[in-house]
Amino acid sequence: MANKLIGQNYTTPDLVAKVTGKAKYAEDYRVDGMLFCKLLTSPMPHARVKRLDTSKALAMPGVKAILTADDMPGAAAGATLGENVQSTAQAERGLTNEPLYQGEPILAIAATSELEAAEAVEAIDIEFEALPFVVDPIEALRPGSANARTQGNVWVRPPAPAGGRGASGDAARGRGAAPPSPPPPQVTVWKWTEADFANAKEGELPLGKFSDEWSFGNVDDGLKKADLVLDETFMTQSTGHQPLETRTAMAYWQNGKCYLHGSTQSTVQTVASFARWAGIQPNQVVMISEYTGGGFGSKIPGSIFMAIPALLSKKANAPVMMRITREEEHFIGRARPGVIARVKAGFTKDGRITAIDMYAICDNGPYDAQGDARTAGTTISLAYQPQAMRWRGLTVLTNTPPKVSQRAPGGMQGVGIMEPILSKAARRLGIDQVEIRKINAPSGKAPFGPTLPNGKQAYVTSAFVKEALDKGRELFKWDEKKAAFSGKRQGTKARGIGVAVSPFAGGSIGFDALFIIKPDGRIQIQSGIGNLGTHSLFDVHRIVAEMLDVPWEQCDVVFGNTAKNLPWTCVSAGSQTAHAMTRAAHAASTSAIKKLQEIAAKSRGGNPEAYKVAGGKVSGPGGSMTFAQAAQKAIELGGTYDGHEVPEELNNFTKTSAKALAGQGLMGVAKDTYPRDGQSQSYVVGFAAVEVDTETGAVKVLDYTAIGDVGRILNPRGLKGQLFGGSMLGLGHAMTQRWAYDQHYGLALARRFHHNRPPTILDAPTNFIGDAVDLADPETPTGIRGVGEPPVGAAYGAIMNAIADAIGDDAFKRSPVTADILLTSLENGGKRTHETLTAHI
Amino acid sequence: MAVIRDVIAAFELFQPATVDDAVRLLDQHGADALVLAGGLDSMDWLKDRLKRPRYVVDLSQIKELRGVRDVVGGLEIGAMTPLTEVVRHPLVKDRFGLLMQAAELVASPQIRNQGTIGGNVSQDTRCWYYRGGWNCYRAGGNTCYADTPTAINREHAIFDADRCVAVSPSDTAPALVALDAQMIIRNSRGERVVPAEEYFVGPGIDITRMNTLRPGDLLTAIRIPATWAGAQFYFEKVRDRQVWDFPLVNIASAIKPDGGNIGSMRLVVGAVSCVPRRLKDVETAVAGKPRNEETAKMAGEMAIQGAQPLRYNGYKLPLMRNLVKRAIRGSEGGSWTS
Amino acid sequence: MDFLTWGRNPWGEWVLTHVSWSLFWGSLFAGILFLVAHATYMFLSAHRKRAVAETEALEARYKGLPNEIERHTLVARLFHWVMAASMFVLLFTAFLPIVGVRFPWVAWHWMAGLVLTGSILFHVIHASFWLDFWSIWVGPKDIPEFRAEILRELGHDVPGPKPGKYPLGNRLYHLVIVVAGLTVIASGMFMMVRVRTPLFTRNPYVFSDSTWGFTYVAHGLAGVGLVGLVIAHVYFAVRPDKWWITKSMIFGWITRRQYLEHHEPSRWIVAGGAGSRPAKPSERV
Amino acid sequence: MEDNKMSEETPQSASRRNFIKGVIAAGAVASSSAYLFRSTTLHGQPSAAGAVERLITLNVNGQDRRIDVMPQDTLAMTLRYKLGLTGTKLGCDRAECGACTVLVDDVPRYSCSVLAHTVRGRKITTIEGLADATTGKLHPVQQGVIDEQGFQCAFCMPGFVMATVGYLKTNPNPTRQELAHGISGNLCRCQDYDKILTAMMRGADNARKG
Repeated sequence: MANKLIGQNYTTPDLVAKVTGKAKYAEDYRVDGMLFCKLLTSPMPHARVKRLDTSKALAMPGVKAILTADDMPGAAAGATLGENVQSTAQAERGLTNEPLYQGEPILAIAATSELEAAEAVEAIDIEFEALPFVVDPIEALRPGSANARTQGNVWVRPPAPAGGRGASGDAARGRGAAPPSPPPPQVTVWKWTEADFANAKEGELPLGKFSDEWSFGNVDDGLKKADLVLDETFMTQSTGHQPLETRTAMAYWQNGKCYLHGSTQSTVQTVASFARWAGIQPNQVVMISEYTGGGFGSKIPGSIFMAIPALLSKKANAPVMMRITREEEHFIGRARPGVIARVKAGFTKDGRITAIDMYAICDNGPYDAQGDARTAGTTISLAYQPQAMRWRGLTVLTNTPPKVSQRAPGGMQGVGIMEPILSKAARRLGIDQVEIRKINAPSGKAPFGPTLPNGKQAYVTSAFVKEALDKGRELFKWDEKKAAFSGKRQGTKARGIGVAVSPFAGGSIGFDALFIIKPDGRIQIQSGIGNLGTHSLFDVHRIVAEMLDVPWEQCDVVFGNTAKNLPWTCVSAGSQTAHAMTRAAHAASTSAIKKLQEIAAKSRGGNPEAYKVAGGKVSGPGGSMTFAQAAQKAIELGGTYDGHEVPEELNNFTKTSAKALAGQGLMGVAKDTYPRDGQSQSYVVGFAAVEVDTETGAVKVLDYTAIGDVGRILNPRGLKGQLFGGSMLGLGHAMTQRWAYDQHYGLALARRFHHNRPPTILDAPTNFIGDAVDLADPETPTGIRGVGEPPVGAAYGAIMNAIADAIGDDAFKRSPVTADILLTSLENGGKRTHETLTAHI
Repeated sequence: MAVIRDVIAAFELFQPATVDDAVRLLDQHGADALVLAGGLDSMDWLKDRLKRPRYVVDLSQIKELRGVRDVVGGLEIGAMTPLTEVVRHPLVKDRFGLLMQAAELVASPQIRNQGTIGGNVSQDTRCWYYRGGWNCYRAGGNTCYADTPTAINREHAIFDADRCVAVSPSDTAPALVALDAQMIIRNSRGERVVPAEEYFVGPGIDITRMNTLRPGDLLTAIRIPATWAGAQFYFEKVRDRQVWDFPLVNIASAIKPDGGNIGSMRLVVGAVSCVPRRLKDVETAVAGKPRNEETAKMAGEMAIQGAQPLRYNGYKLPLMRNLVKRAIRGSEGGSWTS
Repeated sequence: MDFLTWGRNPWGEWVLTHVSWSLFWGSLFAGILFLVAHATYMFLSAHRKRAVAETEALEARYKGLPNEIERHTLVARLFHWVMAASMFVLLFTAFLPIVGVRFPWVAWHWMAGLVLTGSILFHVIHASFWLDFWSIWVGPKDIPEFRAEILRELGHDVPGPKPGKYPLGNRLYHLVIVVAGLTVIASGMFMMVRVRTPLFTRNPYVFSDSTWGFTYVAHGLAGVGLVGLVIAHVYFAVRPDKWWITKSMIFGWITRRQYLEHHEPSRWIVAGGAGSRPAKPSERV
Repeated sequence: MEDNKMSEETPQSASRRNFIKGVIAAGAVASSSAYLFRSTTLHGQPSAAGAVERLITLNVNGQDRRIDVMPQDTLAMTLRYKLGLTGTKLGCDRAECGACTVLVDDVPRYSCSVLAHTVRGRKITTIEGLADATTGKLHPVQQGVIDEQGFQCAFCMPGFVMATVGYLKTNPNPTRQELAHGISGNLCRCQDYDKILTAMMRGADNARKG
């Protein structure tokens, strides 16, 4: 593949619409007769609707329809909601009569104005019966404590089948490699004993019984032979995704089809999940989402609440706009589960990790089981390549907003839990921080995760972490800064530096691509990728222009509306897209080139292989043909050339689209069937320099450098943007973002941005460097992997390490590391005084 | 009870053009009327539907309430003067740099463009129980939810809590108290002048209000006397985020030197109690002392005597102590030169 | 008029918060109304006293009595005034803020409450072991006297003895005060865990929201009741025809003549008098 | 561009006509665009001195627009639902995120927290009013975004651009740090602040070059 487009900067074709305000997000659509809907949400963390009388509200002026839980389709076990979401019988249904968290929607009212809808909601006669609740995962394990659901307090999964990673986020690792679905997990009552709690020292995670376990190697031996063993407990916080666009949706029905204007990360993949949530057939769904104001994992296949305007619209026989407020978004907008972990890690005196024994609790929220605690373990096993590792975990239900994958789900938490331990070990052993990471870095086909039934571990496609560490060390001026800053003070300011290694899944396989070379010579590329801001919607299709050797300006990308005949596409999540869809684009381009060659050979004579596609033409011994001519010829030839016949292995979704588009030109369509040895993982190493004000506890990030090992660079500005944005999310977790719950009532106190504190532009590092090693992944034809997730953990770990470097290893055992935590530790001789095991404070 | 947000209940809006008209309207409608200055605090209450006034009196059209005027070496600042105008005004910068610094650290640029100095000093507390609509003392109920064994009260008071543990969130308030400002208040009975220090009231006095404004009252201007013009000022605000955040603790001080020593001093700390806390004892104790580390240490320790921390706000003691030290020093205490 | 104030708890459930403060005005008004009505009545109607001749006859008969008859011991008087002072502090700190006089009242209120509680405790013990405990209580046996007193108040000449140490009205008042006082003290003691004191860790969660609601209502009802009761008490204390009692609460004694004029010596036996038993060194308040 | 075309194909076009109808028939209730209208509170006559009328004139992007606005309607909702200017976004509706930033007399304000009535007679500029109305030439700051491929999901972009345009009026030649402070009232959740600042600096540069 040439390098005219790949690795070059360009302007995405949607940018003018965005910068002029013409780009339409879900709330920007208007339809004649549009009603507005407001939600009645639960005032309690766990309750049952005891009495509900809607008659007064229904009689109010302007009120058109009321939707209650009875109108929602039931949740079925084992149903797959899009690629990433597996349903259980205990899954949420959008509206409920037994709310499991404060803010969970109970009913919705559509009226001609929002004010009327609001007043009708207030006029609803409803009474709740308060049920026992728990908002703290450790509290939920105490003997005699309340359970978040009437059925129990812990998700218990059957043992993970071959291939290991049962976590929902792990599906991102590739369809080809995905294990068969395990039987659905069950909610049961699971408590630790008083003795378990008594045996743990203050601030230590008690080691009661755990339901989940995996391992490789001999952990006990590893710890025994270690020269240094550290035993640390750390709490990572739960945080809302808080995309700037809330999950507003508008729906109407036309000719038996539901037109849904929603906010989703993935266009094509949302059809099935939405259909499932709304209880309709996928072919009844037209999903329109041209622009999405961020998702970060919270809108992977849209949102279950999209079913509300859809069903209300049907009931009211009018379009319904459901504007979601920021406060509602706090509750229904999904969150990253906090993970509380205890890690015992053994080190040789040379810094090699002999063994890791990890115990992890996932603060799961009330609904579907999240794999973050488990992924935290596998991430650690990959990033630091311990010689042996055992992971034990519990997925604990709490009456807090539902959790779901958030940018680097589990990966970020794993890095944050392990990095401070590694830093402490390096300081104890007198080894340079970069060195100890290189000593333990993954390389080549690095193994990770549990021992599989075949006696081996899974392994990655490639890893160039040492190269990334070297590059970062140089660009960050690590050695220079180490001499100047590390642990040094001037006046009241202490400085420190830190480095962290963060891997995460970097791509899936097996999807389809579809484009048409039109008789006017333009290339119309059909895309099912969501436009959520990653630019991958356009980036990946530049492969087509690159391979067909046409100017990018000659391509038109069709996206954002599933009525427009789109191919089967991966979810726009988990850093999959750049990898998966460049492979598919590569396959489709290859098929188009072959067709061009064949058409040229047919038209001009000679052997197809003798024809070359270049400069917008296909040329060979018999002369050349323009793409326009070839497209015209393809239509004449029909069959595979214009899409009337398509490869059998294509997904049905793609087949339907191809059928609709057949006859319009030369069709490039293919499924990615390229082989792949190993699982695609991307890596980012982060380097941070911070300054801690020892009199206030305030922290400033001075410099930050992120270096990716993310395959070939696809779009340099996009790469840098992903590195910076992901790093800022990590910075937010390290320094500012939090939840707060009143434990007595189980109610959220932090509901606003200034409570939850997503970082601002002035919290950003003063100097930022973002770059990548630009080494191709050997297991994908394009050499490209995803980049979205791993920067998060890198910054999270590196910034916390830098703070510890400035003021000591034992100053904090939870994040965010805020001024109060640091100041009280400094007052206490560098030892933490804060609570470690209480969540949401 | 349904929690509906961001749909403002209907009200009748008045936009008087003069203070007299405004006062008349307020007199007429009393407690049924809500006064809208910059509106940033009020909008929250309206959008949360926790306040549903019948009448809203918007002051934005009253020109006489806006502007900075020179008053014999001091300044009179119209209550409706936006913070940005205060920050940029050359006389504020020349004479009362303390107020400029404080105003510049308020929230965000857009808020400073809209929020007024009168609104900033008079804003309600940000206790998240109270603002979340919990029926606490301040809201007319009979308990404080922030002062319980399990409450999350990291941002709450360490001094003078009287049932309610909310704190004053304003950045300009401590500066104005330090500058010995006077609040000019109008109502239908006439005008009264209240020293800034007495403008703010604690929960013991009135648990439902943060200041002496009663229904019908209108804060029209803030007068800063020449007394502390050009003094040596120190202002610092410690917050979790560098934009749009209320102070964990802030400090405002003014020192008139006497040779190398502190001649006289005004020292006020915000966000540690329901009112800006003026440290008179410390002011007296440091008078005549040199501005050195020893004085700073003494002042810092003295400042936090009698503080009563809650479960999660113990850090405010060392924080306040250290900020007092810095105010005495006049600096953060050295920074990296490299 | 609503007698109770309701509020939402954080879960949105209705809970009692306290009594309506309009009840305070009601109690105040009732107290004043009673005062005016009684004063008017007393002014208009002739007040019934023991006839002079009769009194003088008694005086001749009880010559052995000292000139100053101890009515309230020092301890009893101290108790009374401490209790009165704390009660006034309690009422003023409770209700002045409601009428708009604003000051930091809470610390004064709970400290006065503790003083009141302490004094009442002392009083209960003192009265139980050192005084004639039953002399202050009313019972079914007092019904005829009650009837007679009412009739006398209405101007009828009803035969029957004068009261002992405590007239029936006094005893009834005591009973009501006991009920109101104990309610206000018991509820107030619980409520102290809701304010910050050096004594307990503040913890409003020892009771449920609705239990607290009842506690507040009880405290409020008893409190506003005390307003009227205290007004009535003060009124009687300052009435010229009752000064002799008020004085006795200050100095401890009444004159022999007052004793004989207002009391039935057989029902309040004083040492040196006609009684069959010697009086104890101290007597009931 | 491709996406513009697609946006306009969607069925919202009917509503544009509709709200204009609503504006003309100001006071008439119950049209679909009568968002927040209430028949009961319609009052033609001011009831007291200083009481506002509902029919007001707003000067938006250089045009006087006569519209029916309820006293409690915010400028953001008015722009979005009465004037069809949906480029102004609502991210929090609480003056915390800046997505709704517009210029009022050239000063950046959170339009979600401004009552429409309070800006009568003021000059309001939204993202739609930046480009040259006749030539369609982008504003220099908009061009800066194009030049640097600024922003990711871009939901925050209109607010950032308006905040920058407003800030540059007071300081046309800012340092990177100054501009960061100037636009610090805007939140980006993709948090691509570095590239945003680069794009905005490029915009400042473009503006200076004219």
